[in-house]
Amino acid sequence: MLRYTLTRLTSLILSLVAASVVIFAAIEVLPGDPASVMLGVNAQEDTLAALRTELGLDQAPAERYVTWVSGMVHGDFGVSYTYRTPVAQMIVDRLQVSLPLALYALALTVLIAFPVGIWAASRRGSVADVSVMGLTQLGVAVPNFWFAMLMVLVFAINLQWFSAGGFAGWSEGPLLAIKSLTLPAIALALPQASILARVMRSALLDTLSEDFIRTARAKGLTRRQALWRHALRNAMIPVLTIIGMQFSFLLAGGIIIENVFYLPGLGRLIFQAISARDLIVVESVVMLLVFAVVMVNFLVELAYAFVDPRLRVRR
Amino acid sequence: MSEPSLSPAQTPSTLRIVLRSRSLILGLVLTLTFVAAALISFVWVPYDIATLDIANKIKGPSGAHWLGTDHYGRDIASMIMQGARTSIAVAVLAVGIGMLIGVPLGLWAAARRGSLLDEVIMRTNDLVFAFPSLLIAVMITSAFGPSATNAIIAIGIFNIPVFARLTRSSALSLWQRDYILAARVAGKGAARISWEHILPNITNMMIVQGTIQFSLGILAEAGLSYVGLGAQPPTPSWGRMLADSQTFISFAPHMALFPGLAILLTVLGLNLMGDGLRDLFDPKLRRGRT
Amino acid sequence: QKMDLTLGLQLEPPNLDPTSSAAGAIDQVVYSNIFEGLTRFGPDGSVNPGLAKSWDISDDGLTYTFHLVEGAKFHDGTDFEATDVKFSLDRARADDSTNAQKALFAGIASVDVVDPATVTVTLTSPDGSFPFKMAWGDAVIVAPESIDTIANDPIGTGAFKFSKWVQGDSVTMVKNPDYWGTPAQLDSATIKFISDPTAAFAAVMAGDVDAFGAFPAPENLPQFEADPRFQVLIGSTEGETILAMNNGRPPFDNKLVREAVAHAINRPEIIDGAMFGYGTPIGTFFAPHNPDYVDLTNLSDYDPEKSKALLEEAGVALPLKVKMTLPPPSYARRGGEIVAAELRAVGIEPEIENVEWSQWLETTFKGAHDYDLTIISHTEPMDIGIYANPEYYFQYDNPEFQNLMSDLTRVTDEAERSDMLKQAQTILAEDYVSGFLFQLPMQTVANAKIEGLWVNAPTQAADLTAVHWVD
Amino acid sequence: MSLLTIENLSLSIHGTPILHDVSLSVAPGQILGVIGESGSGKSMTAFATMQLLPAGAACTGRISLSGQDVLDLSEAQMCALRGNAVGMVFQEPMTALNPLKTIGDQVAETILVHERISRREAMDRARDALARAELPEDRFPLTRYPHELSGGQRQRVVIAMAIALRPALLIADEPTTALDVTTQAQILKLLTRLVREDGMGLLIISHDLAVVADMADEIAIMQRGRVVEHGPARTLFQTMQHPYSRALLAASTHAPDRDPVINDDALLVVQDVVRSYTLPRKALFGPPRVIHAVRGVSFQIKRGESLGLVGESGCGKSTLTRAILGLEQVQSGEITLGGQPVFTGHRPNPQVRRRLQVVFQDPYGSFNPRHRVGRLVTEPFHLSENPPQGAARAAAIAEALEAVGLTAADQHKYIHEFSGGQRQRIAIARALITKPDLIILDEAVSALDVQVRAQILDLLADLSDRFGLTYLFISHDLSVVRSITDRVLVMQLGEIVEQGATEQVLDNPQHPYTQQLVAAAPRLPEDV
Ligand SMILES: Nc1ncnc2c1ncn2[C@@H]1O[C@H](COP(=O)(O)OP(=O)(O)OP(=O)(O)O)[C@@H](O)[C@H]1O
Ligand SMILES: Nc1ncnc2c1ncn2[C@@H]1O[C@H](COP(=O)(O)OP(=O)(O)OP(=O)(O)O)[C@@H](O)[C@H]1O
Ligand SMILES: [Mg+2]
Ligand SMILES: [Mg+2]
Repeated sequence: MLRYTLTRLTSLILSLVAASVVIFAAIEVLPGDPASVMLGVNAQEDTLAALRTELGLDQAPAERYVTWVSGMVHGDFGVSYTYRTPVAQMIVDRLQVSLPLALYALALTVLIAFPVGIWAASRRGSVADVSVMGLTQLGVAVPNFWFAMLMVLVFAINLQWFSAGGFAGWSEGPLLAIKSLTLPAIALALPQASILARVMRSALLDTLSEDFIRTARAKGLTRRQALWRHALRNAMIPVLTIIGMQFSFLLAGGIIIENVFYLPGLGRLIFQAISARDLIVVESVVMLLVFAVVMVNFLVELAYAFVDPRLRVRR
Repeated sequence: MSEPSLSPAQTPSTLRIVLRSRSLILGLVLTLTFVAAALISFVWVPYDIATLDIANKIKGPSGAHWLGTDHYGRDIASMIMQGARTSIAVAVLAVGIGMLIGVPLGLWAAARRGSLLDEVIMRTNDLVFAFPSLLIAVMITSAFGPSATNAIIAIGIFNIPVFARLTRSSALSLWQRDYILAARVAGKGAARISWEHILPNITNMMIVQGTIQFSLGILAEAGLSYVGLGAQPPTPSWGRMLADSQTFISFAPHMALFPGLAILLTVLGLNLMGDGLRDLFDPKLRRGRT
Repeated sequence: QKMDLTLGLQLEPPNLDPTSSAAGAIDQVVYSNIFEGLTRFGPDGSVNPGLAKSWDISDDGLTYTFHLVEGAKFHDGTDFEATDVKFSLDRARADDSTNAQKALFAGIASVDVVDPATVTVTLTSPDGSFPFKMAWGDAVIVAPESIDTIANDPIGTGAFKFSKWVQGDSVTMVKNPDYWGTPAQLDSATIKFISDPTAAFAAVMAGDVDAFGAFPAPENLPQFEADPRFQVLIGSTEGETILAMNNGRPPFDNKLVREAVAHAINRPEIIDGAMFGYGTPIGTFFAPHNPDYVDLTNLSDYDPEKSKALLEEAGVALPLKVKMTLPPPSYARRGGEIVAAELRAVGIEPEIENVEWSQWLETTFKGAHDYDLTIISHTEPMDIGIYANPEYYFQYDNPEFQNLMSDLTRVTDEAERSDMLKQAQTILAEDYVSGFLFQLPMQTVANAKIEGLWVNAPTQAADLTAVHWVD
Repeated sequence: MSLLTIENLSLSIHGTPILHDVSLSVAPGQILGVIGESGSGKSMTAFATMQLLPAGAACTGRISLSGQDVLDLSEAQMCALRGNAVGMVFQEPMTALNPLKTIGDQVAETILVHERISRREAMDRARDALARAELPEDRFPLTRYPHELSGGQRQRVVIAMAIALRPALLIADEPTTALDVTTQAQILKLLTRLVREDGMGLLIISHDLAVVADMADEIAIMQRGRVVEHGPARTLFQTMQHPYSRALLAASTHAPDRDPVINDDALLVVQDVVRSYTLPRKALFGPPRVIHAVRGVSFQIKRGESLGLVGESGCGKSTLTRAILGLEQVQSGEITLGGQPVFTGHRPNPQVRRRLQVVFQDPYGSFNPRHRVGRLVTEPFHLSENPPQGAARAAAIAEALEAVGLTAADQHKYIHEFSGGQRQRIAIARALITKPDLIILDEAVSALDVQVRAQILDLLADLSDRFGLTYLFISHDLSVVRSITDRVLVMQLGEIVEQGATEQVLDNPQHPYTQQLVAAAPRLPEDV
């Protein structure tokens, strides 16, 4: 188990290094000068030069890359060009919205998908199965921002059950914060839950047709017992893979939903940062997201080993 | 080792299987409807959408305008027809990029399984996967200017690893087959075997995956256009129609409803078709055929 | 009685230091509320005393003596004194200053502290508009004690004290109990940033914000007007919205082509389609509410036939392919689509390119001025002088106009000034330098029980000092 | 009193009749062997007894288990019966166990499902059951996972599960088909022992007459859903009436007539061949793992000879084949065909390879399903310098197809239109088309039913007589090797441990491994 973890960890670090190079190079080619964005239309050339020096933009790219990476390793993500605050602090602030939102949406996804998927698989071919799977087809096909728009129209503007968006901050009490994340989380979760429910169902059906299920039935287990005790855990590998991918998607994919609900999350931060050419923020946030994706994959792989003894290295 | 003793009469014909699969039919009907709408729009649309008719703006559905008009007085039905063109073109090209690059890479990696090349291809793929796709699409399009072409490239890049991975894994299992060994005994090289034996046997799977990526492409294009990074005006696009309609939703919901439904139904159609095709190609359901 | 208010604004400031960044969003939050200058703009655009309760001008017009208010304190408790004025002005005009409007201070020769309540400013040449310049948000008075943290913890002398900033969401300020002047009527005010127009609409409708300044979606205003819960305030800004043409390169170096464009434009249709009827048509680069404004719209009335004839006369090949670069604001994006359709009707084929602000600045406004057409609103007050700069992105180089403008700074006689301004307006209109579209309106949506909001926007500010609730 | 009585059982799935009037019975302590070709309905009979039929199945008739009529029982009652009164063992040990649970848990589950006892007690009893199935705890702790066991050991776990509650009846559906002969013999012995010890009834299913001939008391032979022959094992072979049973018996013991002409010159010479595989490291800095698949093998095949190669799974037979075919380079040693090396430099030698052909085991996997037969059989022409074109090509195809008993018209069909036996003929046709000197047959008949196998063996014998072909015949089935080869090599762990004339080696094995192999091979009674 330790070896397995170490091997995975090494490849994780390699991916991160490769990713940092790619990100830095990609950002380098972004046209636009952060200094002129900050100073606006009437700025004079010497003012711009002064600001560029202040921001360290006059150094060579390689130099800036090294500064950036070594800073990050020490937890220093630099200072935002436009906000003039430490990027790390900004990320921490934004994560207080994006992370709970992603987790909330993921929890909803799992809470919807597992029962639905299991229920449909256990009633394969029945009217219930067909209609639930039809609904999930719709769920997969609906563009989440459109769904979000419709929800705002109904629940915020017409019914006024929820606020139309915004995030008051956790200091106003967790209940209020959770309430303001509810509509966005639903908008994010619905398509994901549909996908996961379908994966759950087909993974379960696959395992239900395996030989060992027949063995279990021959032991005297009922259909239901065989499903819960034998099929479910075996179906977890594809399901875990999808959950891992979904979490990364939810963390970064909130970008549009955060705009619809004007939530101050990472997605919106990066959007603003791109348009303001706040390169250091873009770099760091993308790096962070890549880090999150890689970490989640790492955890998912550890989870595989947890689920599946075959992946643990033989003693 | 059971022998499929199906006589020709018992072997269900492709057509009958297609007809039996409800999801395939529904999917085909929906998809073809939108493809047809896109094609017809080349020769005819109810109203010319290049000329604005501000005086008639934001009218609900009526006899003259079946789906109403938008904030410039353009006919929404015509916009949806021409928007289908954009969506389909972007998705087709993006999937095309993914397939044209991804499939050969996957075949190559599989043929040189375990080699450095295989490792490099697969690691690069993992790296692309590690990037949040929408975000990178946003970066690419805002870096190089928003346009349909850049949207195609941005979506296409993320299709490459999808196809490369799928190709590699299915090709790897095919490489274990005896008929590949037979071809090697016959002296055929890896490239030739990939072309002659592997590629034809993974086309079904590629078609299914292509359908799914196609629908994802349409959603991605809508998302990008929604944030203003897809096709540029005056080229109509469903995503931008939704973005434009946003502020009108409270008093002219038809402006948001119809383009949203267009996306929903097209994606639904493609997904149903993908599912149907998967069933059609599934050897478990159809013995005697691959 | 409610004592707090949530105001929605579209743009979040990148930081809260109005003296070193161009972003108008900074002024919107802090101007007058937190920071004050020697003078200040009134709601009607007039220049009123601020931290200087009065000033004297020497006869040669070169020396201004400002008499400062007494008892004013910064929010950190330090006193406001003449040294702070000297510090602020010297800082803004220093060589390494990053002040975005450095030109405002270019005429200053020296700043001298006479006593704690008196400052003299010596100019290099007479400038009648110096008090006007000192009213800008970029010229507010800051204190040396708090300058290092100003970007995130602004310390000013205003009626509100900065309280907290939830980045990406809102800025909160509370009443300054020690304010030297008329105290604020609210106990606290929160400014929430909602960039998306739909979200803005939803937020107002759902009551998440009590008022929204410069409401971005004019199409929603009728709904608010029809709803007794809300009031809609329509005012005007200093923003002349124009279709800028690149006079420096073909085809728009040809006046006939520019004239053709001018006649192809249907202003009422643009105002209706892009602004849903809000906005005043303009025929030249001047604010219609200004007493010196001349209505020259008839010079460029909508006449597509004439437009076609002019294009033929100009001898350009049709369809004439040009590039139209559009920055993010919806007046530009929507106006652009309509203008493009109108131009297409006369044979000009604009290819639309939507760009971010940064790109617009980079490619259109600066450097190579690589653009043919663009739509933009110039919101600085009294800025007709930009046409005198041949380097400006219009690439308009007319010595006659340039002389007129340089003469203008020397003339102090009001009637003569007025004549010269009218003459300048006419030159621009007759040269068809730009397509002149409309004056950008100021639309504020608010709860019907709120009073004291600014109707017009003579500068970018959301001055909340007089805002209060009524029953 | 009979333990299991099946009377006039008929079964249809979605309206397609599968079983017709099947009647069988098993008494306590009795072993009933059910034999039949693939698809004859053996498994369906077993599943009907357990009521574990696929969806859409409908039964008529009577199945009485310990006096209860199974067809009348509710699903809940059936659950109480399964695993308790009747246990079942399946064919595929590799997949019959849940990979995620320890073997102890899986065995204990049988007990826990039926009895209200603590987990500890259940574990104790699982330990006993595993010990009875010859998996003592000191060597096979209960905490092992299935992937940590070999196929034979897994099959023991499945048996332990089935007998944990000492059921009155055990059903074993081809329990040894996936196993090596030696392992097969052990499992069969174990089952026999358990039946004798507990007085349990056993219904054992197999497609191989010889497998059950030894152990069964009664034998039933099934064909197309019917029991065509039924009787005591001791006398059945003499008294068989039904033509199908007689044909089956004949095919099982069939030895083709051969008349080989063996020249003296060595066609293929394999000299000290070594081939090992380096597996990827498990850990980043761990040592690379090496598998020595073939370690120093030398032998010769004379022209016209048929040489057998036998050995257990994984002993290196296929690896050797690949080396001979020039598909992989060997680490050391040399392989020459007619004096020329198969590998020159680092590339296979096309001149040599053209003279070699191969037929694989799986008739379903050896053809690209997308090509027509004509294209499939001409694939070996790829190596020819001037392959026949047009009419010559058509003639070559026709000749090859006709040589294996098909018609020229078959070249326009797709492979899925052929049965397994026909496919194997096509595979042989493909091997013949270039008129090679040597054909390697890697388990070429192992996947076929006995009757088809007999036909193919006849065909091979006939072809070698007609064309003077040389065969390298790889098989794990000693009876087949005996019938078709002149000489045999016995391979163990990558080495040739014994070689000699086939009769001599198989009748009088010298090496202990060969002896073990011969002893384990199932045999029909001498007197048939
Ligand atoms: N799920 C199913 N649906 C329809 N037909 C089936 C199904 N399973 C088996 N059959 C058919 O039932 C018949 C008998 O199958 P069965 O599995 O009993 O054969 P068998 O004698 O056990 O063969 P084998 O030796 O290959 O295991 C075959 O013709 C098979 O095609
Ligand atoms: N490509 C490979 N990489 C690593 N190990 C291999 C490879 N091919 C074969 N081996 C190993 O070499 C040994 C011999 O394998 P081989 O396939 O030759 O056995 P075999 O005698 O043909 O067995 P079977 O009867 O099951 O076909 C086995 O332990 C196998 O795991
Ligand atoms: Mg069977
Ligand atoms: Mg083998």
